[in-house]
Amino acid sequence: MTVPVELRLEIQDLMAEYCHLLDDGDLCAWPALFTEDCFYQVIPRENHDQGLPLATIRCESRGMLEDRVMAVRDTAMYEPRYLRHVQGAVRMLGAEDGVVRAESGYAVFETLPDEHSRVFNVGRYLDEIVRDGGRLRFRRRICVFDSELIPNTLVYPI
Amino acid sequence: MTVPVELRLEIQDLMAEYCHLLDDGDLCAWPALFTEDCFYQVIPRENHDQGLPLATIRCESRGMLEDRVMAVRDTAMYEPRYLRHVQGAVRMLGAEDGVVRAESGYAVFETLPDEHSRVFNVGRYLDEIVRDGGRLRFRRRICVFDSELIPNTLVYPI
Amino acid sequence: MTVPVELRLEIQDLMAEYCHLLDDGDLCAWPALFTEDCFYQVIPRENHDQGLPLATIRCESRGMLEDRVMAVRDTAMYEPRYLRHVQGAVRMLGAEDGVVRAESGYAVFETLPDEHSRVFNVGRYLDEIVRDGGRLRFRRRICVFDSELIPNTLVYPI
Amino acid sequence: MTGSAGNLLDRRWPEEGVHRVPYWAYTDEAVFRREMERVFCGRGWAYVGLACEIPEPGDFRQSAIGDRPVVMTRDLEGGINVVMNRCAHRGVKFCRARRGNARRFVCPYHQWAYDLKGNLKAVPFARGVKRQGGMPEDFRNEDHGLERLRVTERNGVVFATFSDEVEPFEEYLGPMLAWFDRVFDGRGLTVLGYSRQLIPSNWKLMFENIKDPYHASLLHVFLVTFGLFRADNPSKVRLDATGRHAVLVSSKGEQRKSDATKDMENLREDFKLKDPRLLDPVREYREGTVAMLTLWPNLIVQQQSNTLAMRHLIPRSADAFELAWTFFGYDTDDAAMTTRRLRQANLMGPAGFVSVDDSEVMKLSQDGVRPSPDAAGVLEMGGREADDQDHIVTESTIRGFYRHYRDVMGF
Amino acid sequence: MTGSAGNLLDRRWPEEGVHRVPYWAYTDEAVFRREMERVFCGRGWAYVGLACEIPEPGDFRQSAIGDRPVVMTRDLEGGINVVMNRCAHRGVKFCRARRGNARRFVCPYHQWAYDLKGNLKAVPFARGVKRQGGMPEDFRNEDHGLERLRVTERNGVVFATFSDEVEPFEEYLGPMLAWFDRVFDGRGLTVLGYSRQLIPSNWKLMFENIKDPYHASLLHVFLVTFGLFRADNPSKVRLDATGRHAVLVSSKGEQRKSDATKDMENLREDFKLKDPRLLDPVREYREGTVAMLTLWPNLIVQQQSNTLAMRHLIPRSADAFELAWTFFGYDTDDAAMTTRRLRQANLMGPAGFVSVDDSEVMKLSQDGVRPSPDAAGVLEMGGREADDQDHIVTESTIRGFYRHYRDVMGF
Amino acid sequence: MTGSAGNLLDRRWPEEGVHRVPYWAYTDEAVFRREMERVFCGRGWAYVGLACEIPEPGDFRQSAIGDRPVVMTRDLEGGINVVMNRCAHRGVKFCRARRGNARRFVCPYHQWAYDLKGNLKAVPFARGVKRQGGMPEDFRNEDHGLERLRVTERNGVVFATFSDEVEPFEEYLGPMLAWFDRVFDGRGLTVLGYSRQLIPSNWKLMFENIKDPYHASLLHVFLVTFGLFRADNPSKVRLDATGRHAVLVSSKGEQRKSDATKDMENLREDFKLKDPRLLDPVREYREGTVAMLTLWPNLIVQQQSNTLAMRHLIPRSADAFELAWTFFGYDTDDAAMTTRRLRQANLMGPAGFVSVDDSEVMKLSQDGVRPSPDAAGVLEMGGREADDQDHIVTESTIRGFYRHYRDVMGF
Ligand code: FES
Ligand code: FES
Ligand code: FES
Ligand SMILES: [Fe+3]
Ligand SMILES: [Fe+3]
Ligand SMILES: [Fe+3]
Repeated sequence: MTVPVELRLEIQDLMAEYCHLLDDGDLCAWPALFTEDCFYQVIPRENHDQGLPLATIRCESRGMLEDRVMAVRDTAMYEPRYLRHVQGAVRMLGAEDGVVRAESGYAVFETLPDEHSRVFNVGRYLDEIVRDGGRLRFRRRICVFDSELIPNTLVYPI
Repeated sequence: MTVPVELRLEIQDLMAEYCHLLDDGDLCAWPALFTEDCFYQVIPRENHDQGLPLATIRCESRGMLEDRVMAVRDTAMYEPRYLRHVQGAVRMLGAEDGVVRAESGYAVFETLPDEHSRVFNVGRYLDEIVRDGGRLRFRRRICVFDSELIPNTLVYPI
Repeated sequence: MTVPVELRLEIQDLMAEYCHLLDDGDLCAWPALFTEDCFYQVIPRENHDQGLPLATIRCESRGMLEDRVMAVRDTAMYEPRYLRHVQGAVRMLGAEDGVVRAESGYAVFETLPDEHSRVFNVGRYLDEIVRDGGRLRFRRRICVFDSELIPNTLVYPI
Repeated sequence: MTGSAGNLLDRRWPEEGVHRVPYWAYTDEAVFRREMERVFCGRGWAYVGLACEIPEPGDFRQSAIGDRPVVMTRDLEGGINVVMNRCAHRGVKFCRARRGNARRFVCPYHQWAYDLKGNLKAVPFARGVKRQGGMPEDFRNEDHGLERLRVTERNGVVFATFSDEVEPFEEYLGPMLAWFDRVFDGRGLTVLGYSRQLIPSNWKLMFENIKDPYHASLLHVFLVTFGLFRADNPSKVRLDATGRHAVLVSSKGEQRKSDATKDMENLREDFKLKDPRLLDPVREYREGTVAMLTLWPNLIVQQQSNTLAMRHLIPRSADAFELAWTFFGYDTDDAAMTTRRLRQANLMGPAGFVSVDDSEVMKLSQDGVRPSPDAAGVLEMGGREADDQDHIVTESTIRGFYRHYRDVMGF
Repeated sequence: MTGSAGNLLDRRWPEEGVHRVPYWAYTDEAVFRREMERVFCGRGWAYVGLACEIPEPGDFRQSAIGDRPVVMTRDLEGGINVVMNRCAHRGVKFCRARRGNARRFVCPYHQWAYDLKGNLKAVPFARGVKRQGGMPEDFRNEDHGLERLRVTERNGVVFATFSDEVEPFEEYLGPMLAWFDRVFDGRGLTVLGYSRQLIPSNWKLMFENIKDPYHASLLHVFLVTFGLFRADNPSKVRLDATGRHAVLVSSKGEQRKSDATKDMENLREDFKLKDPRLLDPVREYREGTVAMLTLWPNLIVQQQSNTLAMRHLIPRSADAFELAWTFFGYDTDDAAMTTRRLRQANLMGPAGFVSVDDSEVMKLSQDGVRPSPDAAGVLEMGGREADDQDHIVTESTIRGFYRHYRDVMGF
Repeated sequence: MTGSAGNLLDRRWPEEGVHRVPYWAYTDEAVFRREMERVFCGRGWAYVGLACEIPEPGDFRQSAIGDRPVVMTRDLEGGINVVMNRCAHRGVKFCRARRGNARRFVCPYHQWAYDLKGNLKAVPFARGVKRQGGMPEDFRNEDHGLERLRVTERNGVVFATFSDEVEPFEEYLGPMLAWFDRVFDGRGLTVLGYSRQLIPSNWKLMFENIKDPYHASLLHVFLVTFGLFRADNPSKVRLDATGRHAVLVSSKGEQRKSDATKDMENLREDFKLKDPRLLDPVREYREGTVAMLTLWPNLIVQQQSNTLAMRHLIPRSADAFELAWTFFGYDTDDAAMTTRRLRQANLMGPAGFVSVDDSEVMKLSQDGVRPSPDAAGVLEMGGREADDQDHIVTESTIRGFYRHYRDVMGF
């Protein structure tokens, strides 16, 4: 792999920031980790593997990410909850034409009021990362999740 | 971020050592990962977010860490158990005046005799790391945990 | 520790590849991550700690890994399932005579049809890694697992 | 009535009648077990799947009716069959793949082999080995097939029943048939994908929720804000004669305050989409921009703007049910329409801007009723009867549902 | 007695009486359900929270009595109210935030709005929309408020009851009132923080544990080693007339062996703290350095050196209960005292040097009794009566607890 | 019969008899509770462990009989004892370490101390402290020992019983004794290691599985492919007079197709091991290369080629049981034999090439029968009797098991 050390660390920083923004509930800052013309999708492994296009969350631009943030914050009704992302090792798949492709496994834990923390969603990220406006951003992030039987609702992005 | 590569890896080593000492049950070696005047705290997210000072574990010095180790080893009564830490990506928050600040998500799994492993405690570490006596140590480690409803007891440090 | 940065990243790549091959169900590619004369073992912590030799999986060569792959793919009967590995920080234990020794905690999540994802197996890898045929490979990987009460079956390698 | 569920039900419904629902109905496992027998596996046509999911001979797909696993198959003659996923020998849930194609089903345990209709075709070693062992002389394969259900298909949708007595499907639907045919008009269907969630509440709360037009303009700020559903939009509810089926139909209004929205506090006039492609509905049906059809015992047909979905209710216990979504379109859809459906799917499913509200409120309902089995819900909006109404300020269809439920359950 | 919990209890208490406790009392879910009705929601004042948690008008905080969720509110007149967290419409647990401030409660489902006292103030579309639908003419908001409990506050502590018959709180506490007032002396209280654990045992084992002074000098090596509690310290137990409440009082001794410690094998004379700031107690009350007050049905008031905590028992099932800790101090505390309390909190809670022992032993008790419902515990230390005693070598207060328990439960 | 399990069993066995097994027998918790009393803790010798696990005086090891935790100890005279892991005081599961060495057991709660035989030796503060408190005058330690079981050991294997009436072990085994002695021939045993799995099915399915030779040549492609077990190998099944015990014996054949394998579809002639060391069996016993001995109520002795294992069944609920494997060899084994056993262990346990199939099929069985309590399995292979047979095309031994089961359970 020809990804230089510094770039790898910068990618790691991007991913760490992603996890922490979501886990701190800092949803508003989250769309800025994507490019304007990004594609973000959370899709059950079943659909992904069979080539079925339906996704649980489908955003075709940073604007749609922002619309989702607004919907989650201002219109949706749900119990308060904590999420916690723990991401595994990143597998670099290549760097060409300024685009780094990578994949990584993740586990997200959910804690509802008065309940124990539980495994909420596990799967893998399929990423395309580019330099844009002076920093790395996701041009494409597909979350393919194993946890097809979703425990009630998937309120926040994965 | 201006944290050089070597330092980042050294920080990673410190964190890996932390996890492994606790998971191997090597409690006696654990206080040495902290400075003499350290502050270590395990606190429910609820208290932390509301500014309530009460912590589940509160140690104001390495001596208090050692007192806790002695109490756990020599005075406390509990069922044997295994713990397993899996830490997520580290987010570097800054390096100033010889202090590196970082945060990272974690998940701790507990295995009791005759039971399946379970999600025991998830949350994040808020760290201040310094070089002290030739190696990196935690000057401050705050574990803010999501898992406010603790499954029975929190015998070992997180 | 005297493990240079590039080698550490290469080790990380090996481990990431290991996780992803197993999680993608790409079992056939998995034995190639080991040397011909490798030793791979999945062993309950109880046996490991007491010095009892019995392992849940014991492979004394890459051939035995391949035999296990064939058995799992062609002869065994089991419900379809997804596995997901999330590996924690790697602790470098030393590099001598071309052998790097390392250990790392891991959590494996299992998803059965019509069920939620669950913590399946947590433990630690004890590794010996060598350069062999132009790439890094495991000469020895021992998975010592905490999760002694296995949830039904351990079909795939850990 | 078997002994298992029969003895424990000295439960009594509140005297007021169907405008009260006692909370034990949502939490008592004995009630649940009786529901599995009488509601899901009794006199009724239960949803199983779409015919387009098993287009080719040999295609099969797992499904469920109540808590019973079934397999829907396309036999070699092209017919659709539904059989219990339970080997006639010793009960193994033999079919493990969620879907696939096979000539026959072979149970893994002793390889009893069934054809796609469920007939037992082969029992290994039935005549013994080397003249030893084997099945008794009088053992006849014909007596040991899989349990087969009666099956009906209408315009691509497959239903099955354990009952010998239930009327033909068209009759069973009664006046709902036209609403069914509104979406299933004979065009080919295309599955866009699946979504599944486990909702920690009693399954009946899902029916109540969809039959309840009253909540939509109050709970769903997103819907209201974009005028997709409002109390002042032209709307109506219709029931069949028994009350078990119902439909709720409404037409999109505008995104502004009106006289009649004074009670809708959550209306957010200022809310604008940054990427309006998210919500760019095109009218598809003559009447209504939304129609939610609830069919006893286990199906909701959802048409909300351009999202079409089967919502299949699979109860797991008194406290939880699986909601299995099959999103679909028509084979006449162009690429733009398919993309539109996929985008609007952001409103539905476990992460949907609208349906998250419902799933969450169902959990809160279950949490609320659990410790109070002897209390009861009050369903008096729109009166105390269960009749058709030309507005949505009513709980009429819920009352209809419980009228039939009480009949069936003997409460 | 409702039908649900009434029919299954042909359980019989051992003939010996209260010095035996049958193990089915800890494991039978039917017993548990009856406890929810009779013990927690019957004749008794149940702990809800501290008044200082809701200082301002509109402040509210979720809590629970038995398995029932409640909300404690401060109304606009400054009064404290406790209402069930269950919408009067269709049962939704409407209050979702753990605490907050609101003018009124609006149920998310259909936005029925209640004031802070639980009165139903508004039903959206009650009069219909465009003259259609709405509630029946005879529907009166007054009949559909939240279920309200009777409330009492004493010196900053809030109790509530479902009962119309229970005596006033002061009378209810009887001789325990003085012990209550010892800690709650009228000074303002300050919450230092919360801690919560789910203990996998029956809730009664928690009461047994705290009422049991016998174990403290044997199980808790840390306590004994530092002389915080020892069998040879001056100590006593007191009960009220019914036996339901009790207090255990003791005074700190020294960290050395004595004649009377020969049975205390675990004493560790050599144990010294590396950082003695951890344990630097200051005497706060005239009598006793530790006093553990157990109040029927759901509260333990803990005063151990300078850690003060309410321990609120919230049963979840026969097999598990939540223990919700509220650590507090006085508004007269200086910074040094606050720090002292925070440091000493290392002894208490889910990671406490002392209370870990108790939580673990409760799990081991539950594991021990679960498979042996027909066996029974033996409580004969200090005799077979339930009387006041001037030492702690006794299980007297546990016997007192079960005397009352049997009365209430009808065993 | 205690009240707890007595009242709910109006279950009736199918009229056909033991060649039908009703599915409620696998799922009903009331049936399960009766099984714990009658099957596991009734008239029968239950497996506890191997004597070599506690070689020295003071050695102990936790185990279980049914759902009851027990401790197996070696007393100071060298005798083996089995006691309930439940303190006689208030029920604490006092022994926490899985194994260890101790002079006596001290319960953590109040330090009641027992010797290795379970006699109560010391009660702290029994005579009070400073002349206050303590146990009543008439309290006698002799009345408050641990519950002790009758114990028997044969050739290194330890069994225990709660029953006073059960016949001596040798008589209890009847004709199975010779098969038992075949493996346990008096040589010393060496534990190679443990393996534990929680199988999500009823425990009886495990016995059915091992008693069922019919499945082995069909389900286990690995076994068949390598000729370790085939329907056309010389084989037989034997039962004792009651039907509760049985043995299945067979001899290794070759890895090729034969006339009699036409029904064995899964045979893979082409399959070759890349590292043949994995499977290099050496014959150890005169008769049979595999013998699976099932002993009522909780033991399977597995001898498959050179893997020897005790499979200990520990039921957890109607829906799940723990399978605890103890792999062992003989103290006469050389290093090559030990390595051989360790390699062949790849076939067994939770990841075994053979036993994975069984564990998975048991889960599928439980999933299949759960929603159909009123259906029944059909066990007619090899006839409808429960007799010895000289082939393995039979379910005779399963029928034998259920004949005894019905007797014991009163069905
Ligand atoms: S259980 Fe299906 S073939 Fe035997
Ligand atoms: S359930 Fe609360 S308003 Fe309808
Ligand atoms: S419970 Fe064992 S000594 Fe008290
Ligand atoms: Fe809705
Ligand atoms: Fe205590
Ligand atoms: Fe088998």
